[in-house]
Parts: sequence; structure tokens; C-alpha cells
Amino acid sequence: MLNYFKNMWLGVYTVLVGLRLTLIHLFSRNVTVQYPDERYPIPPNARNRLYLDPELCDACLRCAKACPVNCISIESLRAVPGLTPPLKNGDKRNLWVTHYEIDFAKCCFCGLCTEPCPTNAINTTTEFEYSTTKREDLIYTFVKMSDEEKKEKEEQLAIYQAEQKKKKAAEAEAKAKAEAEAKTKAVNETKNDN
Amino acid sequence: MGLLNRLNEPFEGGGIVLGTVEDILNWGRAKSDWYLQFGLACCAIEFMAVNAPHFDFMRFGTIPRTSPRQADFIIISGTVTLKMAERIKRLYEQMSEPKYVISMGSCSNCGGPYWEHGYHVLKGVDRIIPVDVYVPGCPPRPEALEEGMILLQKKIRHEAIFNKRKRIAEEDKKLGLNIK
Amino acid sequence: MGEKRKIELDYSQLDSERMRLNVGPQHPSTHGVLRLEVELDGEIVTDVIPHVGYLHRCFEKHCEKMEYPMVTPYIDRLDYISSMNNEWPFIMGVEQMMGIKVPEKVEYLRVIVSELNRIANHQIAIATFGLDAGAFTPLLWLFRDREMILAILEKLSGGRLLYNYFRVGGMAADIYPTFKEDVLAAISQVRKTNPEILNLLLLNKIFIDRTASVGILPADVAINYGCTGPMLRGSGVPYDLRRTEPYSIYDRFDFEVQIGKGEVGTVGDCWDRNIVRYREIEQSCNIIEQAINQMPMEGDVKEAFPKKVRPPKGEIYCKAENPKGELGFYIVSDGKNNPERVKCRSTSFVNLSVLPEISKGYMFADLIMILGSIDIVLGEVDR
Amino acid sequence: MQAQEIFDKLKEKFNDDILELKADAPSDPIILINGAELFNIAQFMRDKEELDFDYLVDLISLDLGDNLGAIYIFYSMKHKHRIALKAIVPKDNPILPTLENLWRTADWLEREAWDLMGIKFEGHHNLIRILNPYDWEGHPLRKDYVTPEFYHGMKVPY
Amino acid sequence: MEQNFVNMLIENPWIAALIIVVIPLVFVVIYALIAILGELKIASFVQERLGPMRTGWKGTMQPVAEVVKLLQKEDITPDAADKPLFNLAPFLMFAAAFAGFAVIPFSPYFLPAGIELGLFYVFAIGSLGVIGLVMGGWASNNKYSLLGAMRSVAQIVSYEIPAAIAILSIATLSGSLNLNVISDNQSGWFWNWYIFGGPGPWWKILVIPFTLGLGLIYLISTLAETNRTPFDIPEGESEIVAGYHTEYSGMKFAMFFFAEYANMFIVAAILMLLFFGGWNSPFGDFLNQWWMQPVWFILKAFFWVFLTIWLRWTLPRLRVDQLMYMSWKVLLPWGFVCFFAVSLFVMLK
Repeated sequence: MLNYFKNMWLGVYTVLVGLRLTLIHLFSRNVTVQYPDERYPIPPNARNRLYLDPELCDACLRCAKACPVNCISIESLRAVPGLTPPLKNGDKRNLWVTHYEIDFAKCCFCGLCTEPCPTNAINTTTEFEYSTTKREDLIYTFVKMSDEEKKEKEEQLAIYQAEQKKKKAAEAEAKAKAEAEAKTKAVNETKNDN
Repeated sequence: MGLLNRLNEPFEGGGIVLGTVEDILNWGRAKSDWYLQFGLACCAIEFMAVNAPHFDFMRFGTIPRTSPRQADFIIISGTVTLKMAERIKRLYEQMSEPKYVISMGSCSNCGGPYWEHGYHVLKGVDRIIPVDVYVPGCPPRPEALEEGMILLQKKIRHEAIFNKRKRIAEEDKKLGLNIK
Repeated sequence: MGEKRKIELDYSQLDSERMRLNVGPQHPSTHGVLRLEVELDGEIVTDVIPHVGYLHRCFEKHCEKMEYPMVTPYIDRLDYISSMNNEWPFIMGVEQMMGIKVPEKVEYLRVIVSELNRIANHQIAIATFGLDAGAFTPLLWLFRDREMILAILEKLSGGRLLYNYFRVGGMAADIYPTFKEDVLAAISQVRKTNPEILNLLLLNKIFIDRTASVGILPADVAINYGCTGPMLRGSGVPYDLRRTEPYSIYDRFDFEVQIGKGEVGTVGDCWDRNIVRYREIEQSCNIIEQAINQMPMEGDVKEAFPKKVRPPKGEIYCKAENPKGELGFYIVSDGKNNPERVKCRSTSFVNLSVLPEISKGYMFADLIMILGSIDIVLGEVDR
Repeated sequence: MQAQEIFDKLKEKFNDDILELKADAPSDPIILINGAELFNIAQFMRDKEELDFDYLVDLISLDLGDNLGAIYIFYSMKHKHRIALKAIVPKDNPILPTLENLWRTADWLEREAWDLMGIKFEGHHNLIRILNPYDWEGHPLRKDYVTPEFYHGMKVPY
Repeated sequence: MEQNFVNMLIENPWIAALIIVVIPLVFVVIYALIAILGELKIASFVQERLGPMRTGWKGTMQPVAEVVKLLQKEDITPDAADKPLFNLAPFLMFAAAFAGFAVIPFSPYFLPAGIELGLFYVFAIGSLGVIGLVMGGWASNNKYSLLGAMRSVAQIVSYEIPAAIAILSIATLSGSLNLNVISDNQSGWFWNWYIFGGPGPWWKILVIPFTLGLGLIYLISTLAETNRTPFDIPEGESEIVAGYHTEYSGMKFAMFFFAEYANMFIVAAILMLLFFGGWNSPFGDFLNQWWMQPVWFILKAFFWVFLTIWLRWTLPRLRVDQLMYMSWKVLLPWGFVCFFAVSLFVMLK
């Protein structure tokens, strides 16, 4: 019987305590950030959409290898030494990036791709507002060389490679010649010895 | 669609009255969106955080409903597995027209991190139900989901109920359905 | 009054049909995509069959395909509420295999971020438990506080929910200048809200009535079912890996292992499990406070990074105290870049298996409360 | 109690069925046993006073190429010691006795091992799939598993 | 007194009757809209957020948008449902709730039907709503709906008994079943309200604890009868999805919604008429003009709405058996105690 009254009293009392608390909060300041008009602060290192600086990318494929989900696809073309402008930071450009694509529908925003990049070409940004109505819009192409450009580069490369080949061939020929000469010389010498 | 079925007859050059009626109806649908209280995976936690005081999803007129019959749109918040896919399809079919779908996060966009080796993951919820808005992120920030919501509201506002009208086409061109 | 008659009712003769109710996968209080097949006799639960696997994301298959550093993002997605705590045992296991000793600062930083995440996890656990009981307001108050913790963790790691912060041999990024002040501010806010939650929810008579002496889990049953974390501690067993087998630097801190005492009902009921979580928030605050004061602010967190993460051949079981219980990873390495096999001892999976045992004979509304008190995360159950 | 002592205790009781103790750091100590005797060994470990392994931590299934392996990790709440048992079964006939009646947690763990790796547990009351759908084919964690092309009309690969 | 001002203005009785019917209907809709908005906003403020902000000025048009939206929604009738009952249920429920308005005196000059047995009538007709509810729950052919309907019926039926006892006590105290007369009895200052023992000699102080208790009992019963927290078990979202209206969509769902709000107003009105002086100003003749009386009445009803919302965002939900415990073991015995005390007081007065 005592329990019955105690329960009743506790019920009423705790309800009143709760009501008091909610009443206090009813008149306290609210903390809402009204999003499109106001912005909740985002730290600069927040991992949202990736950004690639095409002028810094050397197509070393390290980001693509580090990516756990394989959402980065890179196509590259060998650059012709001498004819190629260097990267933005002054490094030598070994490869031309002909196609650099990140599928943000697949990306898991882990930031692993930014760590091995030797030139800091790929970066996470704080940009997160890019909802779309079509999924294809989430595939971002950062570098896309036009066919003409590609062709030109290929031709240059072909010429260069042909030159290199010729050079190599010439070298090899010269080497072979020298060797042959040396051989004949040696033979002659042995002959002479005899 | 109740009232809409009767009004959906062809009205050539619907005129001002119909235009206004259409605007009001679209306004109602856009501003009062009840969503299905339904979470799948990691994104569901951010989805809960959107309802939290800092972001307050209710500002957009969105109210959670637990029954799909009363919901206007469903947020696919997380990985859809093959085991779950049939249920999601059924949930979508249980919802009453007009209904919309927001695909939240990489997983429901196209399988996300699980697209390559996930033998039990459906690679994109758009393989089973039509998706209106894709929100990228893994998981998307709460603001990103709110942005997706604004995009959906814009889409609804520009829907043509009675007939395709020139004005809408023009406005679409002008606005480009982009929010910035 | 006539003669007192004894009425005997033979219930088996009553023609009553049991109802099979399908709760979930879409249900507001299954905490995700759990499906429960419930057999009801009126309102009384006679049988529960959990069907899991609606979020089976092939974690273990992915581990075999990934190099070691790439596994961490997937581990984040296991128990997505407490990612920091999840990453720790895996990273610790790899470090043990490779024989790496991490710097002092990293250890302290790991403790701080893990305890912060533990607070965030317990806040969600209490909040959703309140929501199951029908109290919506505590949920939002707790989410408001959690936002402060998430802000700190985001500033540190760059991620809001899934951090990918732990690395083999260190951390992904160093602390930022105002780290200490932010952490202390967050703790004081948590300590300010905690009594409010206690008064509004946990000590409310209606809430006590709903949870006390409901879903009683005796200690021996809990151990037999392999329950760990607040589930086991709620039953009165002081099993906390931070104390029983101290890993990292947990032996340096002064904190109490909280156990359920049955203050309002029986030991091991839903209320006990919840009050253990509530008190662990306070203990975590204490640990963070000690850690942040002892932590060396100078030093490089990337000091001990190995050149290539490639553990030698061997197998190891490495565990840590997750907010939900003992989380372990069994890593089998055959000396390659990829692990040969990673098996996750997922806490929620084991804890959930006790549900049919403890929910029979209670009412349907109690079943929801019991499920809420287990604090499962379906990402970890289904992996 | 140390791993060596536990090994000796077990060896004393089941001499031939306890094969060897592998304890080369950094790996955890593992006792290799004969799979057929698993149930008796486990029961002995649970009920013997000095051992008192009342908590089955985990069951790990392995694909070892031609064989399948199962690792059981035990812990004692009273004595605070930990040990792992490893049993190896052939891939074409992977059968182990169930421990469901000793530790109830083994129920779901064994179902999981059956689902993902295909180890059969003899005597389990309800050995059905747990994570994959009930009508799934194959055991995904085996190394030779091939992802199906379609499931219920839904395309599986990307 | 029982003359409507509408009747005075318009001579044709048919048109007058029509107008008298339409006024409460319009009122219910407006009232529901305001209550919905209040619910959303107060909930948000308690939780330190803002609530609807982007529909009209500070979100004030939100309920209107909801109605416009509900009008357009597809009206699904499940294939397995019992169609006639399924379609009838929301209308029956709304009709039952709306019929109660026939006897509610908004002021002494606006009283749709001034029948002598007003209190009895409103109580009887209010119970009809349960039939609509169980009809909807059963006809949906959904287990959650059925569970919700069953719980709801059990709850409403049990809580009608304490409510009836509270009403009976006030009827004893006032000596009338006519709502207008009861209200009229409490005119003057607020200490003449029946919650403070009604008009009487100074030693009515002795009866005040009992009338306060009766007020509390009736308040709790109204919460249960309108399925508000902590008694929202029939719709308990975390357990049985949406209860009896799980399968309803579009306008039929809106019907349930409006019926619920109409019902809420009815019970609030009765609480105000019986205990809080009805349409009387609390301060004697101050602001007690004929045009001010409906305002007082509605304001008082809205206070009840505020109270329920306040309770809703504070308290968790009870379990079914605890609900029954509360009704049969707490409210009912105490109701009887209060009833006897009040009867004794009436006898001695």
C-alpha cells in the first residue's frame, strides 16, 4: 500500500520535473543554423569533393593505386622530353594526362588518394553542394584532352620515338661496327702475330 | 492521383486560372513533404543528424511518417543489399502517388565503396526504383542532404501537372534547375 | 457473498490463435534493417526469430582484396557510430605484427579521440532508446551535444562520421592549435546536459516503469551468450578490456568500471544497461580530462610510419573495448600487401543473438525496449 | 594460466588428439587439435575447474587452399586467460561437431561460418544461412567463389 | 439564452440551420491547422530548433501546404482490405467527432442545439468514434492496424469510466446536464469555477482538493481518449508503426487527422465547460462582453492544446498494462473518493 502511494507521488513528481525542464528549454535560445542562408562552419581540412590541379598532375597513378574503391581512372601519354613544358611547381613532366576522371558516385571520401601524391595535385575541398538529378553528372572529368591535341602529342611522340629508335639503331650500328672493327682488328692482330 | 486524374485532361493553353491552380498545387507538394522514417546504413546516422537542432530538417516542411502510405518521398540512406532490394521496391510501391526518391550517399547512388567486390550489394538503387535526386558524399554532410532537398523542391515546383506549358520551359531555361 | 469458488481456467482449451508479426526491415525502431519475426499471443511475445543480413556488405571479402591501409575506410563503415574505436584494434593488430611502437603523443591522441567517440556513441544509444520509449526531446538534445564532439573530430580528421584517422604507426593528421580548449568545452557541455537527460528521461517514473525489471539478463547467461560491453556490465560483471587486459595506455588513467546494480529493478534489466551507458559517459569525460592534461603537445604523429605496411607471416587476434563491447579482429597475414583473411568479432552480432532468450514472455512493447537496450548497429551485425 | 600449461593439461587428457602448440610471436598461441574430438575437448575446457573457459570469444573460419580451418578463441572470466584452438577439415567434406550446447553464442557464429565458408556443424539445430539470403548459392569467403551474374533478376556486378 | 444570434439575424430557419452547421465545420478546420502548426513549432522550440521556416512567413503556412498536398495524394485502398468498411471508417470517425459540436456552447448566444441532456449527448456520441477506429483498424487487413485498433479500443473504453465519474460529479455539483447551464453557473470570478468547488459558501474550501482531483482525473482521461502522449499507444510509432491508420493515405488519412483534432477540441471544450468556467471571463465582468465570451472559450481550449503538446514532448510512452493499471487502479478509486466527497458537499450545502 505504501508502495502504491510512493509510485503515485513519484509519477507526479518526475512528470513535473520533466515539464519544468522542457519549459525552460522552450524559452531558451535555439541553435539552428538556417542552411542555405547561414553556414555551419566547415574546417578547411574537411574531406568533401576532390579537386585535381591538372597543371600539377604527372599521371604517376599513385592516387589511383591508393584508392580503395578504384574510382579514379587515368589515361596518360608519354611526354617528349625537351618539348614538354614543366609542371606548375617546376618539376619535369614525364607523362601527359590525357584523361583524368573521378566518379564521385563511387568515391568514399576517405582521403587516401591525397596522401601519396608527390606534387599535391589532388586535394580534398570543402565543396559539398553538388547534388544532381542525373547520376552521370557525378562523374567529374578534370582533364580531357581533345582528339586533335592527343593526336598531335601522339605524333610528336611517334616522331620522337622514331628519332630515338633511329638514334638507338644508329648507336647500335655504331657499336656493332666498332665491335666488328675491334674484332677484325683483334683477328688481324692475331693473324699478324701468327 | 485522386483529384489529379480528373484534371489531367489535355488543356490546350490552360490559361491563367489553370496556371495559378497548378502553382498552388505544386507549392503544396513542394512545401509539405513527408518522408518515410527509414534508415539503412551509415547515411542514416547523418540523416538523423539532419533532424538534430543544428540542421533542423523540419525547416523545409519535412515531417517523418512511419507508414509508407502517408509518405511523399523516401530517402534511400545507405547501402542497398540484394536481400533488402526487394523490400525497398515494395516500400516504394506502397507509397502513394505523387512520390519521389532521394538517393543519399555513394552506396545508394551506385554501390559506392562496395561496387567492385560487393557480391551482395545492389550497385545503385536506380536499378530498381526511379531516383529523382542524387546526393553525393559518403556519407553526405547534413547540409548536402538539405541541398538535395532544396533541389527536389525546385524540381517539384517546376512540374507540369496539366500540360507542358511554355512558361515552365522558359523558366527552366532561365533557372537551369540550379541552386547557387 | 456466496461460497468462495475456485475458478480454474485451462488456457489451452481457449481457442486463441497466435499472431505472427513481421517487424522490419523497415520499422521505426529496429535501428536499421533488422527483421524480427515475432510470435504474439495477444500482446505477449512467445517467440522471436531475428533475421539479420539485410546490410551484409561483404566486409571480409573486401579485406582480402585490399591492401592494409585501404582496409581502414571499410572498418569505419562497420560500426558507423563509433568509427574511431573500430579502427583501433585493427591498426593495433597490424602494429603488433610489425613490431611498431607508436610515440607517446599518438597513444594519448588515440585515447582522447576514442573516448570522445565513445561519448558520442553512448549519446546516440541513450537517445534512440528514449525514442523507442516515445520520448523524442532527449534525442535532439543529445544530438545537439554530439555535434560539438563531431566538430572536434572533423577538425582533426576531416570526416564527420567516418574518420579514417588511424594509420599504422600513427595518425593521419596532427592536432590543431585550439584542440585542448575545444575538447574541454565539449566535455563541460556534455557534463551540463547529462543531469538534464537524467531528470527528463532516465529517472522519469514512466521510463522506469517501462524499463525496470524488463529483459533481465542474468550474468551467467550473458557470459554464455558472449555478450560484452554495457550488456555484460549491466548484468553486474565488471568485464572491461580497458581494465581487465589494459591495452595502449589505459593503465595510466583513473576511472571506474561501471556495473549495473539493480537500483530500480533487478540487476541486468534494460534500465541497468542504460544507466551503465550514462555513467560511462561521465567516466569517459574523466579519462579525457586526464589524458588531455598529460598529453605531450609537441611531437610528430607520423614519426613511426612504416615505409610499406607489410606484416610478416602470422596470425593475431587483437581486441579493444568498443562502446558496444569487445571488438576484435583476427588478422591472418601471409607476408603480402593484402591480408589473407580478416575476421571481425563483431560485438553487436554476438549481443543481438541473446535477444530471443531475454524477450520471451514480455509484452510486445517491452520487446522494442529490450532491442533498444542492446544498442545494436546493423552495419556491424551484418558486416 | 599460460598457453603452455593449458596445452599440457589438454595433452594429459586427450594425448593424441592435441596435435601441437604454435606460439611463435607475434602470433597468438594456438593449439592445433583433431577436429573430430572438438566437442569433448571444449567440454573439458569449459567444465574443468582450473581451465574454466566460460566465454567463447569468436569462431574464425579460414580457407587454407585444400582444407578449411576453424579457430575457436576462448576466454575465462575467472582466471583471465585466453587460448585459441584450431581444427582443420578437408574442403570436400568439412564437418565439425557443434559447440552450440556448450556456449549458446556458438549458434550464430556457426551459422555464420556455414554461410560464408561452408563448414558444416554436425548437430546444430538450425544450420541455415544467416547473412546471405536463404536461397543464396555458394560460400562467398572461399577463395574459389565466383560472384553470380544475377540474383532474382537483379544484376549483381557493376 | 438558447436563442442563437444566427437565428436572430436570419429569419429562414433552414438557412440559419445550415449556417449554424457550417460555422463549427470551418472552425474545426482552422482550429486543426493552428493546432498542427502549434504542435510543430512548440516541439521545435522545446528541442532548441526552429521548425518549419520556409513556407510563408516563418513557416506559418505549413499546415495549409499540408492540406493542399493531402488533397492531391493518391487514395490507396489495399487489395486485401474490406473495402466498404475501409472507406466508411474515416467518415464515421469524423462524423462522430463533429456531431459533438451540436451541443457545445461557444457563448450563450451561439449554441447549435441547446438540449437539456447536452453533457450526456456529447459523451454518448463521442464514444461512437471508437467504432470508426476499430472499423478502420480491422478493415485494413494489416496486423499493425489491428493491434493499434485493439489497443485503442481497450484504452478509450477503460478511460471513459473515470471520465464519466468526473463528469457525474460535476453534474451533481451543478445539478444540470445542460452544458450552457453548467457554464452559466460558474459566472463571476475564477473562484466560482467548478475546479475550485463552484459557487458556494466559504467552507467550500473543504471540497476544493476533491474538485481539483476530479479535474486532474478528467484531464488524464482526455489525454487517453484523444491518444496523446503518454497514452499514444494506439499510434505508438516505435512499436506499431502508425497504428490504426497505417494503411490510410491521402484524403482519408486527412479525415482521420481532422477527426482527431475535432475530438481534441470537444474534450478540451468539455473540460473547460465543466471545470474552467466555459465561456466566462475569469475576472468577473471584466472583458465579459458577448463578443469576448467565445474568445475566452477558444483561448481556454487552446491552453489545453498547449498543455498536451507540452506533455507530449516531455514524457515517454506508457505500456498497455500500465495504462490499464492507471485507469482501473489509480483513477477509478480516486474518482470514486472524489465523487463521494462532492456528493456529501452537495448534500450538506
